[in-house]
Amino acid sequence: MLCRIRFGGTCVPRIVFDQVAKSYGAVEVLPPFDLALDDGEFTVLVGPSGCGKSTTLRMLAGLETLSGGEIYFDDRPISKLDPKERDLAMVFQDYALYPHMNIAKNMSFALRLARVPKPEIEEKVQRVAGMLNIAHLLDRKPAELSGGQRQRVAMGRALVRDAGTFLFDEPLSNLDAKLRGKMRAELAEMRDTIDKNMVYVTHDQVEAMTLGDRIVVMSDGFIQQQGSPEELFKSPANKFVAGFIGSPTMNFVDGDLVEESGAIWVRGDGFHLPLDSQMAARVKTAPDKSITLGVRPSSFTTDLTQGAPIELRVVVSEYLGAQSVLVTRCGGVDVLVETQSAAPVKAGITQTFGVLTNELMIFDKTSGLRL
Amino acid sequence: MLCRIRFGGTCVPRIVFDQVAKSYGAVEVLPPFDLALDDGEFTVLVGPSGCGKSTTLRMLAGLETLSGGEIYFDDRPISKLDPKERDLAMVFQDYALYPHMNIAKNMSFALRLARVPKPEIEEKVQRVAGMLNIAHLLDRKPAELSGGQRQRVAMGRALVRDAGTFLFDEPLSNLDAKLRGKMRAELAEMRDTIDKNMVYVTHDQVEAMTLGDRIVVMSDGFIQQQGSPEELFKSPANKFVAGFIGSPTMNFVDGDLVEESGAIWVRGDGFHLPLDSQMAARVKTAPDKSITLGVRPSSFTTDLTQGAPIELRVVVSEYLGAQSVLVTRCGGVDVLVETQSAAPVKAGITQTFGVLTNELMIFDKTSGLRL
Amino acid sequence: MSAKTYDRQNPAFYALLVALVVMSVGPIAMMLMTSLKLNVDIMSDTSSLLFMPTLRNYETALCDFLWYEAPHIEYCDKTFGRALINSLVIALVSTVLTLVIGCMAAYALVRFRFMGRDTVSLSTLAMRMVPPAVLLVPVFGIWTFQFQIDGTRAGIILVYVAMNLPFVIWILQSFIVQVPIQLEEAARMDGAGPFQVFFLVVLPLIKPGLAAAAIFTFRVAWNEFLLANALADRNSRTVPVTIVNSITEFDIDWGVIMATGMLLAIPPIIFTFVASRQIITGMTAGAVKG
Amino acid sequence: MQSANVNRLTPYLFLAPAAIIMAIALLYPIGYMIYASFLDWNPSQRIGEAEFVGLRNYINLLSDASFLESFWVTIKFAVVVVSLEMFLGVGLALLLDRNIRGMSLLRTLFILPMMIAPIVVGLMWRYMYHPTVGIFNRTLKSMGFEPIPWLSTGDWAFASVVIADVWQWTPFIFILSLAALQSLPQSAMEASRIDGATGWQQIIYIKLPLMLPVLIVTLLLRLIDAFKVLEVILVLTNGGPGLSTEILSLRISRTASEFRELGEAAAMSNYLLILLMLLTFGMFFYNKAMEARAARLRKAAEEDL
Amino acid sequence: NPYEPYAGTTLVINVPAHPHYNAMMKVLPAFTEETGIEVEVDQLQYLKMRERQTLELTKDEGDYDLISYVVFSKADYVFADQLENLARFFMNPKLADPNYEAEDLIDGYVANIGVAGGKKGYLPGPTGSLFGIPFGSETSVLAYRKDIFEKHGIATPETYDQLLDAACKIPELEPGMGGMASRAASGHQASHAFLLHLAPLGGRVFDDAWEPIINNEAGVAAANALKTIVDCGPEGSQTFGPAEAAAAFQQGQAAMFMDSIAFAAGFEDPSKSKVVGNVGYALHPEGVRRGSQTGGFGIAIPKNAQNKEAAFLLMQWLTSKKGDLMVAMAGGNPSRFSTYENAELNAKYPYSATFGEALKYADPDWRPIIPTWGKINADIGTTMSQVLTEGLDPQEALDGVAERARAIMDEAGYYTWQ
Ligand SMILES: Nc1ncnc2c1ncn2[C@@H]1O[C@H](COP(=O)(O)OP(=O)(O)OP(=O)(O)O)[C@@H](O)[C@H]1O
Ligand SMILES: Nc1ncnc2c1ncn2[C@@H]1O[C@H](COP(=O)(O)OP(=O)(O)OP(=O)(O)O)[C@@H](O)[C@H]1O
Ligand SMILES: [Mg+2]
Ligand SMILES: [Mg+2]
Repeated sequence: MLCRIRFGGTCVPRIVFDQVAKSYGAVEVLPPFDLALDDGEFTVLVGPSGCGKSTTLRMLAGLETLSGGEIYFDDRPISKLDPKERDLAMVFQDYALYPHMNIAKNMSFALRLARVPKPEIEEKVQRVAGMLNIAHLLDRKPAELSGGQRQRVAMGRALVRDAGTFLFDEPLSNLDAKLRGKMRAELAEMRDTIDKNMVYVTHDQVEAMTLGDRIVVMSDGFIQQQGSPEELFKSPANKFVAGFIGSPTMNFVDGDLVEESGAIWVRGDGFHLPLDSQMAARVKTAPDKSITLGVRPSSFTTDLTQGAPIELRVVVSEYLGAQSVLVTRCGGVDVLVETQSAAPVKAGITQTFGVLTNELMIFDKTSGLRL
Repeated sequence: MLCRIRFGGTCVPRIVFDQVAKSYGAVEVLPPFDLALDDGEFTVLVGPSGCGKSTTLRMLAGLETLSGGEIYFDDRPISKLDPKERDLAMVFQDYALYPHMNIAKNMSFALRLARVPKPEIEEKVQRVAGMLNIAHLLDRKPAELSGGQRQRVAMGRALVRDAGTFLFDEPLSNLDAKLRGKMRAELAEMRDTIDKNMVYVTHDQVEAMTLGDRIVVMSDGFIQQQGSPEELFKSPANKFVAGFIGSPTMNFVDGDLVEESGAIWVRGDGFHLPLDSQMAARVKTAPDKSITLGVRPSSFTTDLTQGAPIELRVVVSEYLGAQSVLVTRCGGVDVLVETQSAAPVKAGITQTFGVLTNELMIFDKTSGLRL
Repeated sequence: MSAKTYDRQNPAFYALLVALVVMSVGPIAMMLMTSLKLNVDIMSDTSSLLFMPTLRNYETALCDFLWYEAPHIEYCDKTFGRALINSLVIALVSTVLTLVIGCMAAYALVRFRFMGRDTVSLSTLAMRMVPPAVLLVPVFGIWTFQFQIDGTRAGIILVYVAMNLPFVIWILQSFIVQVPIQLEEAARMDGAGPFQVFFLVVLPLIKPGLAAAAIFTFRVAWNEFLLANALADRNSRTVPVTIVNSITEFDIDWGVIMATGMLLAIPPIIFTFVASRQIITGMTAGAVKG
Repeated sequence: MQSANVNRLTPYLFLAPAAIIMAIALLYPIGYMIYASFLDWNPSQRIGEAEFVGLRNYINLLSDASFLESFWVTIKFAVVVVSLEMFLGVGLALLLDRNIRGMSLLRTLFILPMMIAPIVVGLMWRYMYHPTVGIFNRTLKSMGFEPIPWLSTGDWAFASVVIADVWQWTPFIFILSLAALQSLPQSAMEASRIDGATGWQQIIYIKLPLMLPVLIVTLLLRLIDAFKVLEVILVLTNGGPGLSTEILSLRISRTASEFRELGEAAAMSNYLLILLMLLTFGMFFYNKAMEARAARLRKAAEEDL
Repeated sequence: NPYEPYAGTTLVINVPAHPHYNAMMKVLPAFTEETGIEVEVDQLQYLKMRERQTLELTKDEGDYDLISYVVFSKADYVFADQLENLARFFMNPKLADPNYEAEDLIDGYVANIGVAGGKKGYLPGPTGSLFGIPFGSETSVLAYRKDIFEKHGIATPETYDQLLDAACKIPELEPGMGGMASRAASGHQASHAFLLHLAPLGGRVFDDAWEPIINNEAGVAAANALKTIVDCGPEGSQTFGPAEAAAAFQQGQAAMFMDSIAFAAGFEDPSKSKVVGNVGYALHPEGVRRGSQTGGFGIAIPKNAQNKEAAFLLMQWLTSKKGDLMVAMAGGNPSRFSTYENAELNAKYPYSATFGEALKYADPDWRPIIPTWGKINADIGTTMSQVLTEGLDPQEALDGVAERARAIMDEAGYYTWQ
């Protein structure tokens, strides 16, 4: 096999999607798209439910035929190759465990097929099972496990393998926070220590942000933006990405750009905020003065010494432990505000918050593109 | 049917588990436990994967026989009743969609069985499908949906119903943040507007904290604590609950209580922190001076004017958008520290943080109970 | 769902397939050919491929339905048409009954734990082991003297249903086991009673098994001879009985027998064709996660 | 409380129609048949007129060389035929378990042999086995080989009967295996492809084990039916030459109709029944024992933890 | 008019699928026209017919008014008291036709098919009485290829020696052609073929005291004769049933065929036969005596019949001189001497005279018609098949048969009085 980079006998190819498309009969799920995943990179696919993440992964795995285009592993077209020739390990969104094998057998199946020596199999399974806290379940059949345990088995089945590319389809969705944290750390370690391709589908902000070298944001089959986590958070290409990345989600309020006393302000129903000079420079050329303003909930502060003041009526206060999220009203729209629980805010009152104006984002109202 | 409270024809019973237990053959999954869910209450079951949440729910639903004890609906034993006589709607963790029916049929199955008039069915299905963003999929079979779409159908199947008790088993685990937020809001509205029993299994902090009137924390089949979200966060009964609630998870470090210069201090490997007076009073009577200290990641601050100083070596810095989580070393243990991304901290350096000592928690080392 | 995609196969596969088809269908092709020959050609040892095809044998078999007078037919058995209708009624009714009843019993045996379950299950199987030859006389006696349904279609249907039930019960059991139990649970939560669960959820999902069982049941009911011969009277006689009874040992009329055999095979072939379309993949796809 | 009763009655409600029908139309005659095995009964008599002879029929049979011979032939026949059919039928199903054009036509083609009336099948094979005009010998001769005495020596006759039976009944296994195959969870199949299983490995490790419940039942049913094969052999060889193809069911049927000894025929079929029951019980309890063993092992493993 | 009271009655009769009864069917309309009695025919393959009758006759009210039965059913039906004694009807002046001429019926047939209760129970004698009338009776004749015999100058075999001689000479003279096509398939067919030779060669299955003597010299001779015939017969003869044997002859694969006269029609049918016109018919050759087989069918009135009188009228009509001739002209097998002598018939079927002659030697006792016969017959059949295919020694084989037959007879009580 053509292979530019090798690690311990496996090949870690550069994966390129070239005008790949997918339709189910008349339903076009993925219009033709390009995507390049560098070798050894940890790529995270995020996007709303039903946007085509699993389909992309399954096409990469060879489980779904392409309706158009071609996938290349190091410039070699692979769409005719069988999954097993692509040297992949995969965690299925719906687990796809072998119902007739116990957990140990499920996890070791690929190794046994590859004729890995018994003791080695044994050792790997034990290690991974230990890592996933399922070592005590190795003799059970999948039907005798809880949902989260099944998901861990699905994960384990991939992790015991030594493939060149790992595909994870929402592998942690049914795990509790603690375990998920642990798994995330393990994956991060894997990412950093062994050089493999990993493609990871998730809808979890934290996972995407912490694990991804590169994040691909998809929506309705289209790739909206790709880049490093920080890029996406700090400079989202459009309103969709801005709204999708970050939790709680960014607030969008319509407003107008007005020039007042030399500075540029955004004025809308119930607010009137100055833009900082950098931003002001950028929006100066905007053709349309009527824009959408994006404010992250974390851009608000109760410390009025910071930021521009804004008056909001607090409707609900959701207690989340260290933070609280306030649902407030600004003019006619709901605005989420994140505050430290240490400085509690009561629901029902109107209070003035500070807005960190350097964190504001301005979007074109029609195209949604960030200005 | 005996029924204390009625809403629109359905009965919303008070549910009492009395010494209910469950074993699968020789495997004891749930040792006998008691639990009372007040009528009209929104109860959230949380706990690590495999702790018995689904089993509890399934026993309540009548899908699993009890190995002991009895469940009462308004003092009426129901363990002999068929599921359909218990007037429940349920979202299954593994969806359990009818593969041979399209989505509309799946959602309307219960209503059709109940001989609800056609137009009413139509209307309900449309409404719920709209709410779940699956209105365009009504003609598809489950096999033609994405994972998250299936989960929404499972959810929809319960929501169209007008049952007295709703059981949700991790109903949002496969949805993206935005949708989950929306669904959470819908559920919160349901909770507040219509008076139904809701029992909700989740592993998601945010869901548990935002939705639950009462949260039941389980571990290994035992109920560790139950109470309002705030109670659990502020006064966890033991180390397990403290570690489980809150994200990122609480840090635990072993230390000793020492009395110095009139105050009580906790000293351990690499730290030396004073307790505030309230806490000091409580731990005074502790039989064992060797304890475990709990510090939430959010209890650290970079603002050294607040809290007691502590020196930590930053190992990894995880960027999460507005916040960053730092993995630091304190003596031999990892300690998570949450900071505002606005004040970035580089990995690899050693830095002094402040600890908000009023948020510290002290646990008995052997029993794990909070002092 | 317009253009179905098909997997590409390698040529060896097709070669093998052709060989297998020849093996499987070859004898039937022989039969067809024979049915188109005159007896004098059938038994001659000259080449079997060169002959004048003739429809004479079919005319003989179907003399009842001919709108013209075939010159070679001296005597016409007027009962073929009636027998055909009997066969169709008996085979269809007994297939449907057997499937429904058997399926219900299989479901009970799989999904419910109750006293004597294994016993019931095993004794069901035991009943299938008895050769019809020994049952013939008792069945005839009971049907005639006790139930007084000898000579009726109902009587034959009854015995076919009973005879096929063990088979259907056992085979469907193994298919029902594979239906994800979660679906039944979901239906119960949705307020379905046991019968609704069964008919609305389980039954549609075991279509492949049902189809296979149906094909076999139909086949038995269609071709059965021994009991039909004993129980049927002239009016309720089925086609196989009619055929067998037209075979004399003086002169096996190969052509006519093969022609009748071909005709006899048509209904079950149609049935198979229809039923085997129900044997489709992925009945339970997308149902549960796990 | 009424509902609880309904609950407990449900399985019986489901079973009732089948139970009633089988009881009156199968069990009852079988009861007669078992009773008949203690009688000296000829079919011209009504059962009440027959003479009670106790175990005589059973004892006589034990010393009846022909019966013992055909018992042996039966077992040989059943084992050979069923193994061949299982092998071919399952193989064929695996071969055809793919997504190709004209599948349902192909399937129907392969099921065809089962659909031809047995008597016609028998005649057709007899014609094909015909020493001079049969297609086999004719082909052999035209290719310059010695003709084969298909039906006229014991061993060949046995082989011929086996071939005809395999031809006719492989579709039975085929169709049930196919149905089983198509009911398998597709996701497990996908997983195995990712895990690197070749086609064969997929068959051996995934498909066959998952089909096993159906296969076992199919095997059992086919085995039972193989013990009951009658028409084709009757037409082909009538048990000959000698007793080389006289399987028990043929002998039973001849005893009942030709020898007119219903009692003895019943006793014979009871022997057959006993044999089959032993087989079934054997399989059943072996299964149970394996399950129990697995459970025990698991328990032991759990206790170790 | 004797038929008057029964006009309008519908009779249901059960007959075998057999050329004779096909012929009968053609004349039934004449009966209906003459008498006003309708007839419905239920035709079954003859073994199935026997099975069906066995069951049918146990009913209280049977479906059939008149049945045709195979010879060897006689013992069973009579023993089970299921047939009407015909004396009842012949005594009734309103029913019995004074011109019936019973003495014209071929006596061998009447003895073989119709009478029971006399000597040995299944043959006539001072205690015997009539239960059925032969209708569709057959005997064995030798059919041979005139052309082949002429070509090689072989004389028509008169004796068994000549027969066997000819049988083995022909394959040498005519390569690819067998001597004689014979039944030989395991079971009933092999037994039938063996018994075909047993009687002329002087053998019997039992002596008068029911002791098996099948294994005496005559028996061995018969077995050897059969073996010779099969060995010299056409290829694959070991498995022939009557149909294949006849087909072999029809196709010119054998030069001789010795079996029932019922096959003759087929040899003369060009749609089936390639030897039309070349077949000669001769008497069953003589061994130590002449003894052709008797067989075929009789008709009788079941005890549980619904219309016995009308059934008798039909029976009488069919077996009357007129009826017999009509059926014969339609292709049936006559049961009356006068019919065989009928010029018209001989003109249509030239072989009729030979057949009539053969009938004179018909041996009613060529096999016992007793209830245990089925089992013994099957045993003979399997054993003979072993002789033919597996090289079992005839003497040894027949000794075994005799021993087992004795046991069967013993169990059935035949030696109770010894
Ligand atoms: N059939 C069974 N036999 C033995 N143990 C079982 C069986 N089913 C479930 N268990 C065990 O019971 C425990 C509780 O399972 P349950 O499904 O209730 O967990 P859960 O709390 O819902 O977990 P998750 O969050 O992973 O869904 C698990 O440890 C599981 O392994
Ligand atoms: N067989 C099919 N026929 C038609 N449409 C399909 C089929 N399978 C999937 N789809 C559609 O394709 C789209 C993409 O599905 P995919 O499974 O890739 O989504 P996803 O991004 O993985 O979503 P999720 O987060 O919910 O798992 C969905 O809208 C789905 O409805
Ligand atoms: Mg997906
Ligand atoms: Mg669960």
